[in-house]
Order: sequence, then C-alpha cells, then structure tokens
Amino acid sequence: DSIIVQSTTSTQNSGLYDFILPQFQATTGIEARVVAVGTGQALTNAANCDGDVVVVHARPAEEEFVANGYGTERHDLMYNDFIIVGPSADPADVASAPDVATALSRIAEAEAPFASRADNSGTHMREMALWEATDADPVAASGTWYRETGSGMGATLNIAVGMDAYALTDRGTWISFENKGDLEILFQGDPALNNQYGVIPVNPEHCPNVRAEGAQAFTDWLLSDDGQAAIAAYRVQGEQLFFPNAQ
Amino acid sequence: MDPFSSAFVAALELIASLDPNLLEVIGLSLRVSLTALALACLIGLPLGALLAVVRFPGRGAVVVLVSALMGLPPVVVGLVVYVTFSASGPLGPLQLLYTPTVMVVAQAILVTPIVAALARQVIADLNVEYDETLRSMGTSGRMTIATLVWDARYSLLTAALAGLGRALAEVGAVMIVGGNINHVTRMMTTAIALETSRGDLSMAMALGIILIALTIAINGAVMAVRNGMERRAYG
Amino acid sequence: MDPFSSAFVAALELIASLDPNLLEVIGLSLRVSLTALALACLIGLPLGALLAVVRFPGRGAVVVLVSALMGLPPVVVGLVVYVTFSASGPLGPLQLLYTPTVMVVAQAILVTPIVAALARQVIADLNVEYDETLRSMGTSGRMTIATLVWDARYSLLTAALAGLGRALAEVGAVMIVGGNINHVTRMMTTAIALETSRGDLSMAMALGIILIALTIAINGAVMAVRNGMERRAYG
Amino acid sequence: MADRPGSSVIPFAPTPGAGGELPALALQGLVIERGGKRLLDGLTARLPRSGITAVMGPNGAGKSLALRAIMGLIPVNSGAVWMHPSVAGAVALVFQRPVLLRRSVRANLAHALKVFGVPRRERPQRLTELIRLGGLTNLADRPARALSGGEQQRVAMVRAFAAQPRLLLLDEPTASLDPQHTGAIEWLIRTAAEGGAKVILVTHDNGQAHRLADDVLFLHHGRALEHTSRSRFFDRPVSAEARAYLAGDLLL
Amino acid sequence: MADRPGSSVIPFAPTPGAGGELPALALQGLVIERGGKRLLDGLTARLPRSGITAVMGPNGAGKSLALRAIMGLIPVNSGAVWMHPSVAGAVALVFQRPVLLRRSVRANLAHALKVFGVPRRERPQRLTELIRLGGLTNLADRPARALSGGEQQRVAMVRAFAAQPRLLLLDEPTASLDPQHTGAIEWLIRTAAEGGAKVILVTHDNGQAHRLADDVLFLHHGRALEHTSRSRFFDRPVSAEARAYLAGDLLL
Ligand SMILES: Nc1ncnc2c1ncn2[C@@H]1O[C@H](COP(=O)(O)OP(=O)(O)OP(=O)(O)O)[C@@H](O)[C@H]1O
Ligand SMILES: Nc1ncnc2c1ncn2[C@@H]1O[C@H](COP(=O)(O)OP(=O)(O)OP(=O)(O)O)[C@@H](O)[C@H]1O
Ligand SMILES: [Mg+2]
Ligand SMILES: [Mg+2]
Repeated sequence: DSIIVQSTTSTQNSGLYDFILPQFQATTGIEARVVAVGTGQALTNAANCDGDVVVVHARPAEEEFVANGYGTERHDLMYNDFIIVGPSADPADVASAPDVATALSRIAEAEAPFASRADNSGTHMREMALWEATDADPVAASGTWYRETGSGMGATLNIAVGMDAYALTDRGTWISFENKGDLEILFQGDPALNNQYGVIPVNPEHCPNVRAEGAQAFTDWLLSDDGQAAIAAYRVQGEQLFFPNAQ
Repeated sequence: MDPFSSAFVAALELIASLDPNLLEVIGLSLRVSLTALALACLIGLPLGALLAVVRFPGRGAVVVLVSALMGLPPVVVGLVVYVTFSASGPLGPLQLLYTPTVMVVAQAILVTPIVAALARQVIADLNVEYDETLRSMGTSGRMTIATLVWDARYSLLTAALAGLGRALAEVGAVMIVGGNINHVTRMMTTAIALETSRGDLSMAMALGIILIALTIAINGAVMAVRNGMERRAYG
Repeated sequence: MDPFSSAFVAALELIASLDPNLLEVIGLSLRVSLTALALACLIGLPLGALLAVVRFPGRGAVVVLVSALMGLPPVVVGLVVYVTFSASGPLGPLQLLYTPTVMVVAQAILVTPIVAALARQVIADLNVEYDETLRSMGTSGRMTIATLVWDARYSLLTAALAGLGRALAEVGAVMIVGGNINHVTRMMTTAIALETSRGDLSMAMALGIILIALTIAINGAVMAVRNGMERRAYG
Repeated sequence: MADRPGSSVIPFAPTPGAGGELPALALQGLVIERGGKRLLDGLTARLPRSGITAVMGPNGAGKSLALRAIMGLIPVNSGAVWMHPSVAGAVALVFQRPVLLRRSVRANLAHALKVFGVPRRERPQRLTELIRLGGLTNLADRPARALSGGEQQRVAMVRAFAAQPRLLLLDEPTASLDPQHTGAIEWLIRTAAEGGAKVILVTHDNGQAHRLADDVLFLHHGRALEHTSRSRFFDRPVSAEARAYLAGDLLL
Repeated sequence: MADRPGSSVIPFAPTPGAGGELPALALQGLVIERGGKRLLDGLTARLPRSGITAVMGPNGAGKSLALRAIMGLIPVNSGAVWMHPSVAGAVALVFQRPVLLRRSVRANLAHALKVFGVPRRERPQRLTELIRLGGLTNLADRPARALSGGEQQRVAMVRAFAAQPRLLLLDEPTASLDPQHTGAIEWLIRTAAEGGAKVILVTHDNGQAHRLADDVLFLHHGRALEHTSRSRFFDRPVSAEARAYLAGDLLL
C-alpha cells in the first residue's frame, strides 16, 4: 500500500522525510512516496490528481487550493522560520538591522547582490510580501543587483554562494545545506519571518482515483502526537529544523 | 582538499562500500535507459532507414522534423508525458505516473529521434552505394531496409551509443514523470540533481563520476564486442 | 480546454505579442547554443577525423572515451564548470560565473564529444573508401583530414545538428553555471524549467513549443541550404 | 527501391518487325539530360527477340546509362522503354563496377536467392550451383569486398544468374578477367543465350563481340548510330563514327 | 595516412644485376597472410631500372596486392621491398578500381597537384595540361563520380601523372577503355617510360603486353613463377602455369 506525497523541496532536501517516513510506515504499513517539487508545481500536480496529499508552505495558495475543492482541509503541521543569509563581510550591514524591512531596504540601497528564487514558491511569495513592506522595487532592478534565479532553494543558495549574494531561505534548508561557502546567517528572528507548513489531503470528490484512506492516515499520523514528536525529534548537527504546531 | 579530489574520494568510498542504495539507483538507471534505448532502436532504425531509402511526398519535411526532434527539450517531453499520464490526462487510468515504466516512455521519446536521424544519415550514405544494385535486383522495401541496416550495423552502433548517452545523462524528463521517489524512481541523474540542490556538491560529483565510469564501461564493452565481430567477419 | 490546446494558444499569444522578454530569452538561447556548437565543431570535427584516420597506441581507448562522453550528464558538467569558475575555484578570478560566456563553455563541453564521436564514425566510413587512395598519394595528415572533412561535409551536418539539438535542449548545465538569472542568463530551457516549477505547465509547454518550432526552423533552413548546395554540386 | 525493374516501362506498342516478331526490348527516343547536357539523345532501338546483342561505342557514349534506363534505375526526361512480356520481370543487370554486399561471397549469393524469391529449401542447392558456376569454391567464405577485381566481377556475374533472368544486361562483364575466366564467362553467356535468354552485352573487346554477338548496336553521343548484324558491323560499318571507332581513331 | 609511400621500405641491399645495374625495385620474399591463407607467398623479384614491366597472371594471383605492398599500403607478414633511390618518393599507383573524390574532375586534379606539393602559381597551367592529357576538356566541370567507367579511369590515370612519378604502378589502366582511348593511354605510358620513368603495368590484355612490355613478370598463387623478356614469355614460357595461362586453359 502506498500513497504519493506532493511536497515542497525544503522538507525533502533537509532529510526530514528520510527520518519520519520509516516510522510512519512501521505504524501504518503504508509507504509514502515523496515527489519533491516547488510549492507551485506541487499544488498543480495535486490539482491534476497526481498526488494523494500535499505538504507545502504558502498559506494563501494552500487556502485557494482548498477553496477550489482540490483539497479537503488544510491543517497547520509545523513551522520554522526564514532567515537572510549573505556574505560574512555583510556589505549592506544587514546584521544590525532592527527588522527585516530595514534589512531588505539596506540591501536595496547598497545594491548588494541578492539572489531571489523568483519561482512562485512559498519562499518566493514570502520574499515578495516582505519587499512589499519596503520602499524598494527589486523587480525593476532585475538583472542588476537583484538576481532572479528562477530556481529551487538549493540551486538559489548555490548561486548565492557563487556570487557572494544575499538570499532569503528557510532555516531547514540552510542547516542541512552543505555548500555554505562564505555565507552565514545575517538576519533572523523577526516575527514576519515565520514559516508555516501545512498538510492537505487531496479531495476524493475532485479526484476519484485518490487513495483517500492512506492520505487521511498520513495526515492523521503527522498531526498525531507520534507524528509531531517525530518531527520535533529530527535534528541536523544538533539543531532542530522543524517545530510541530498542529492544533 | 579541493572539491574535485574530495568528489573522487567520495566516489571511491561509495563504490567500495557497495552501498545497496547506490546499487539500486544504478540498477534503475540502467534498466530504464537500456529499455528506452531498445525501444528507440526498434522504432528509430527502421524509421531512419525508411527515410533514407523511400522517396515519398513530404519526405524532406519528415527528415527535417526528425532531425529537429533531436533537440527535444527533456523538460518539455517530461511535461507532455506528465500531462498525458497524469490522473487527469488521457492515459491517467493506466496509473503509470511516477513509475519506471513512464520514465522509459519519456526517455524513448527523447532518444528515438536521435537514433532515427543518425541512422538515416548512416544508411543514406551506404545507400548511395547500394541503391542501384538493390533496385536492379527488384529488392522489396522491407528487404532493402533489412539489408542496409544489417550491412551498416557497425556504424549504426554509434547512433545507438549516442542515444544511450542521451538517455543515461538525461534528468529533466525522468525527474518530472518519475518524481525522483526514493527507492522507486530515483535514478543516477535525479540523485545527482537532488544532491546538488542539497548543496552536497562532492556527493553529486561523486555520483556523476560513477555514472560516467559506468557509461565508459558500457561503451568499452560495446566497442570490444564490435571490434571482435568485425575482425571475425573481415578476418 | 485541455492542456495541450491551452499550451498552443499560449504559445501563439506569446509569439503574437512579440514579448520583448521572450525575444531576449530566445536571443540568448540562440547565441549561447550556436556559439557552443561552433566551438564544439572547431574541436570535434578535427578530433573526430583524427580518431578516424590516425592509428596510434591508445586510440581505441580514446574512441571509447569520446563515445562515452556523449553521455556526459549535464548536471555534472554544470557542477564541474561551476566549481572551476566559482569565486573559490581555480578560474574564479575571471569572474565569469553566471555569465553567458560560462554557459557557452559548459555547453561546448557537452556538445564536443557528440560532434567528435559522430564525426569519427562518418569520416571512418568515408575513409574506408578514401584511405588507400589518399595514402598512395602521400597525402599529409593535415591534408587527409581536410579532404575527408570536406568530402563528408553533408553527412557531418547531421552530426552538427545532433550537437545543436543537445545544446538547445539542454538545461542542467546552463542552469547551474548560468543561474537562470532573469535578463542575464535566462534561456529558453531554463525559463521552461522555471515555469514548470511554478506549476504553470501551459506556459512551460508554450515555451517548449516555441523552442521546438525554432529548432525545426533552424534544421529546415540548414537542410534547404544543404540540398541546394548538393544539387548544385552534383547537378 | 520503389520501382521494380520494368515497372517504369511506359506502354508504347512497338510494331512487329520482319516475320511479325515482336522485339525483346524496344527503346523509343530515350532522352536523359543532366546539367544541361544531353547524355542520351533520343536513343531508339529494337533488339531482336533472342540471341546476344553487343552494345559498343566510345567511353561516355551512354552505354551504361542506357542499361540503367532500361532497368528503370534512373529517370528519363522523355522517351519510352518497352519489354516483351516474356522477359519483363525477369531482367538482371551486371554493373560495370559491381557492388557486393559487406558479407561473405556465400552470403551475397544467398541474399540474392532470397531477394529473387527462391523458396528456402531450394536455396542450398542453387547456392552450391552458383558457387561452382563462378569458380568460387575456394573463395566462398571470404568477405566479398576483399576479393580481387576479377573475382568480384565473377561473383556479380553469378549473382545475376541467381535470378534465372530472361533478359540479361551485362556491362563489360569480363573487363578485369584473365583470359581463362573470360573464356568461362563467355561460355556462361553463350549457354544462357542458347537457353533462350536475351543477352545485351556492353563490351569494348572487339574479339569478344566477334565471338559472341549476333548483332551489334553502336552508340555515339547518346544516339544509336548503327544497328546491324555482327558481320556487317565489323566488315562494312556504315557510319563514319563506327568506321573510325573500329579503325581505332580518336573520336573526341 | 601515416606511412608515406616508400616509408615502410625495409632496407635490404639487393645485389647489382647484370652490368652492375641496381634494379628499380626489388621484392624479397614478400608474404601476406589473411584469414589463414597465403595471399602473397614469398614473392621475390628484381625489376629492371627502366622500361615497362608487365605483371600478368590469373585473377587472384596477387598482382594488385603486390602493388599495394610496394606502396606500403598494406602490412606484410614478412619480406622486404627495396626501391632505387632515384624512384623512391616519386611513386604513383593507379588502382584497378580508382576512387575519385566527391568533387568535379577539375577539383580532383587540383587536389592532387596540391597534395603533390606543386607550387600554387604553377598549378593552373599544370591543371590545363593534365585535363588535355586525359582528353577531359569537355568533362572538367562534371562531378567526377558521375563519369562513365572509362572516363573515371582516365581521370585516375592523369591524376597519377600529376605527381610526375619516377615509378608508375598501373593496375589494369585500360580495362574499361574503348580502343581509341586505350591507344591514347598506351601512348601516355610509352611516353612516360621513354621519359625515364619506370612503369609496372598489370594487364590481362596479351595484346597490350605485347605492344608495351619490355619484360613480363608472371604471378601465380602469390609467387613469381616467371620473369623474362616479353618475347621469351610469349614465345617460350617455361612454367607449366604460364603455358596454360597463355593457352587460355583454366587454372583453378
Ligand atoms: N549523373 C550524371 N551526371 C552527369 N553526367 C553523367 C551522369 N551519369 C553519366 N553521365 C555522363 O553521361 C555520359 C555517358 O555515361 P555512360 O556511363 O553511359 O558511358 P558509357 O558509354 O558506359 O562509357 P564507358 O565505356 O566509359 O563505360 C558520360 O559522359 C558521363 O560522364
Ligand atoms: N583483405 C583481404 N582479405 C582476404 N583476402 C584478400 C584480401 N585482399 C586480397 N585478398 C585475396 O588475395 C588474392 C589476391 O588478390 P589480388 O587483388 O592481388 O588479385 P589480382 O592478382 O589483382 O587479381 P585480379 O586479376 O582479379 O585483379 C585474391 O584471392 C583475393 O581474394
Ligand atoms: Mg559504361
Ligand atoms: Mg587486381
């Protein structure tokens, strides 16, 4: 028995699934097969009925997905936070910024290289929302200091390393990312940087082929005490990557 | 240690450990790509021969098309196959998405034009010599194609090896239709892409080194067999 | 509307709108891939001819290697070039990472073995006929290669077109070394990958359709010119 | 491929000749132009129903082109070819420069037997026969394209015989043969003609034409300048060109 | 490529012959084996310094192989080839089945002049000369491979002359020529020999050997069975094989 999980990449790249899925399978006997793609592609694939359950991190898009009848119900699953990484020399002096809006404004003013995923992923949508709160218009500067990579988080971080650029990333990806080069965390902690993951079973009324029972079992297990404990127990280099917060 | 050396060390360690995961991934790569190549040859060789031999209206256009399709972008092929085999697509009921079978389909689509276009050229070149002789004998179309393919077999191997190279190296299409699911549809190239996006460049390059070594081994074996056969035939 | 029709409509709309972004992306694709192909032919054609003609110890191994390198995984090439040109790499000081120049380098690495291996086969096949004649005339090595390449030029076009197809369709390497940066290094294939990961499959397929149409147009133009020349030559 | 020999025949009805006999083959105003040059320039001829017709003429006269046009191997610009129903469909051509397949001699002949539709169980015996006929016993397992020039010509010759042709077009079939094999092949040709097959033999060898031909068709610049019996041709040629050809003068 | 003609010459010192003259070419026990068969079986011969040597023998005797071995085109299993210093490096071979480049006749000859190192400004004049020599004026701009058999043979012949060879190896150079062109080419060969070039002429045409040869080398099964003056060879052949060859008997 198996189900397909359409998932964002950060959860896969960080190794979370390799840690928790064996526990899930041991408990329920169900094999969860993860297809890790961008949030946008994950939701599209699921809307095409090519998945049984979705794990992503872009709340507005998730709610629209449910409102369209593609998913049954959205549940908060876990969170971590976004951080701004950049070259250790910190030419835009981001580290001392009081809040994320100031941090981004300084990057724009300094015209320091900034690598944006620009791929409509959850991370990118959040980044755009954060720029909204500043005076800067980074997209107008695209191709100069603002680099729209159109790539996944890992690829974008590789690019940021390659060009000594700033980037917004989720903490899970960052901790498990192995090609950090000269980059380090320069800004973190602003409440606006909260990164909430949700889980949504695909709606069997929209997709008759969906393995609804398995999907529900997966969702239930993730939201259960066992699942939440498993998520909390996952660490990389001693650090906890995801903080369960199912209601 | 510079990144290249560390990649080499990692590659050697991986091989030495005979990591079952690695073997599984290598096995799937070989299985999918060789099956796709077999399909591509089954269609591409006769098709190439046909285009080389038979004159029909619109043949020039087909030749251009096949030649152009050597440049099919893997991602586009992946998408088209995805849309076709997606649950909401026409072949959705087959439930083949995210299985090795559909990866074979995607790679066969990518590789068939390569085999066909290269075979067409090889066979057309041979047919410059054979054409009048075979026609003067009243050779049937089917027999003409069989004769040309057989007599050009050593040259056609290069076309097949080009196709195999494309299949083994390709990632865009299998990533989309296979989903790179661990233990199910993870191949060498999708594993490399995954390690790259995780920033583990050494591991990615190590896997790359192993993949290239594998490709060299296959090519070497094919060439050795071919040379042996050629020598025996023309002793 | 099913996904294929909507992709077609989107493609037509894109073309009709003469979107400057689209033109920029198409322009970069052509510029990078054609330059890479030119480089690959410059190296690959003589190399292929050399391997076809000159007997030297270890030649068999080189032939196998070149043939195997047709299967170089783009992602691996991308990584190697990335590591080489990254700020901390040996060629970092050139500051070429994330520029079209380095994309040309990566694609040339991918395409050269394809051109060389296919050229080797074509020229070896021709040399079966020419070998003794040219040797009996005491033809120098350089002149032998020039003669064979020239007389095989129409067949070698297919090798070049195979290389062009690979370059135009390739995404893995240019994505890594170019970074798919909007207005700087975004090509057709990286744009398609982006639209795919955004889940905008229609747009991705529309771009794919345009890219394939472009490839068909190039192939058609090349074949037309070739047929014209061949007809004039053999009138 | 595509056109089988004889399939491009344009139906025109040749009038019966002396004695009401229809010709084996009739060519009606064949024209072939390439690059603005008339290579065949209205070639017209009626070849008698039986016997050996020698086709002679200087290099470039169009002898080989004519044979290829008869086989339907090259498109003609105008004109027509008519074949007697008793020979159409059983025509074999031995090229001036025969092309053998990249296989052993035996496999070449086996391939021909297969192409000519010989039933599978008859093939081994026919194969042995052909090998003997060509004096190829010691060469049967050699790669055909490694054979000497004369050996290849003999393979091509018996390959044509595999078709049991009723019309045999031979383009200088003994040009690279030694005197012994020339004799053997001439015997084969004569035997075929005596067996009822019509033979058209292109040759530059006056002696051979003397020995074998019943009638001679003389081509020059793509036209039939003379078509007459062997003895008349050699003894009393009519055209200035044929006289010059036989005298060995240069005709450029 | 790789080996230039003559470069595979193994230095062995032939003893001077009658009159203290060194031969133009000496073959010492040449052996070529393929697939377990001895194709050349200890071929030994000394060809006189000047004049025309006819090489005769049945199909498959090894005539063409011997020429290719002399040019260093094929590896020999044992034996040696020695060339007189005055000819080594100026050798040309006309193959039995000449291969012309996929270019016009003119471009083929221009290519040869270039390969043979003729200075660029001398080439146009030499080119015109060669075209005239081969009687190719009307054919110069045709694609060479579309020419008739005899026309191609003439192009190959004058292409060899582009090298101004001192040793000319000709493999049945008039096999597909008409009598007129045969005469013209024989004149060319005689002129070359009179100009001091050594000519080795493989031919099946007894008449031609009679007309041209000074001496005859008779090959059989890869060995030189007889090497003697023309008149002796035709009038009083010594070996049973040569007698049989001349008598036209089959030697299989
Ligand atoms: N495809 C072609 N294009 C141009 N010219 C051609 C073509 N084929 C043949 N020719 C020319 O047509 C003429 C007749 O050629 P053909 O081969 O019939 O001569 P032939 O009579 O057989 O001469 P030979 O005795 O030398 O074999 C020649 O001058 C030849 O150059
Ligand atoms: N590469 C090869 N492999 C096997 N056998 C070969 C090869 N080359 C030549 N032979 C054989 O060697 C023998 C001599 O060949 P060669 O071409 O020298 O004959 P030839 O005397 O020139 O005959 P011809 O008069 O027919 O031209 C032939 O029996 C031929 O089949
Ligand atoms: Mg002819
Ligand atoms: Mg010979």
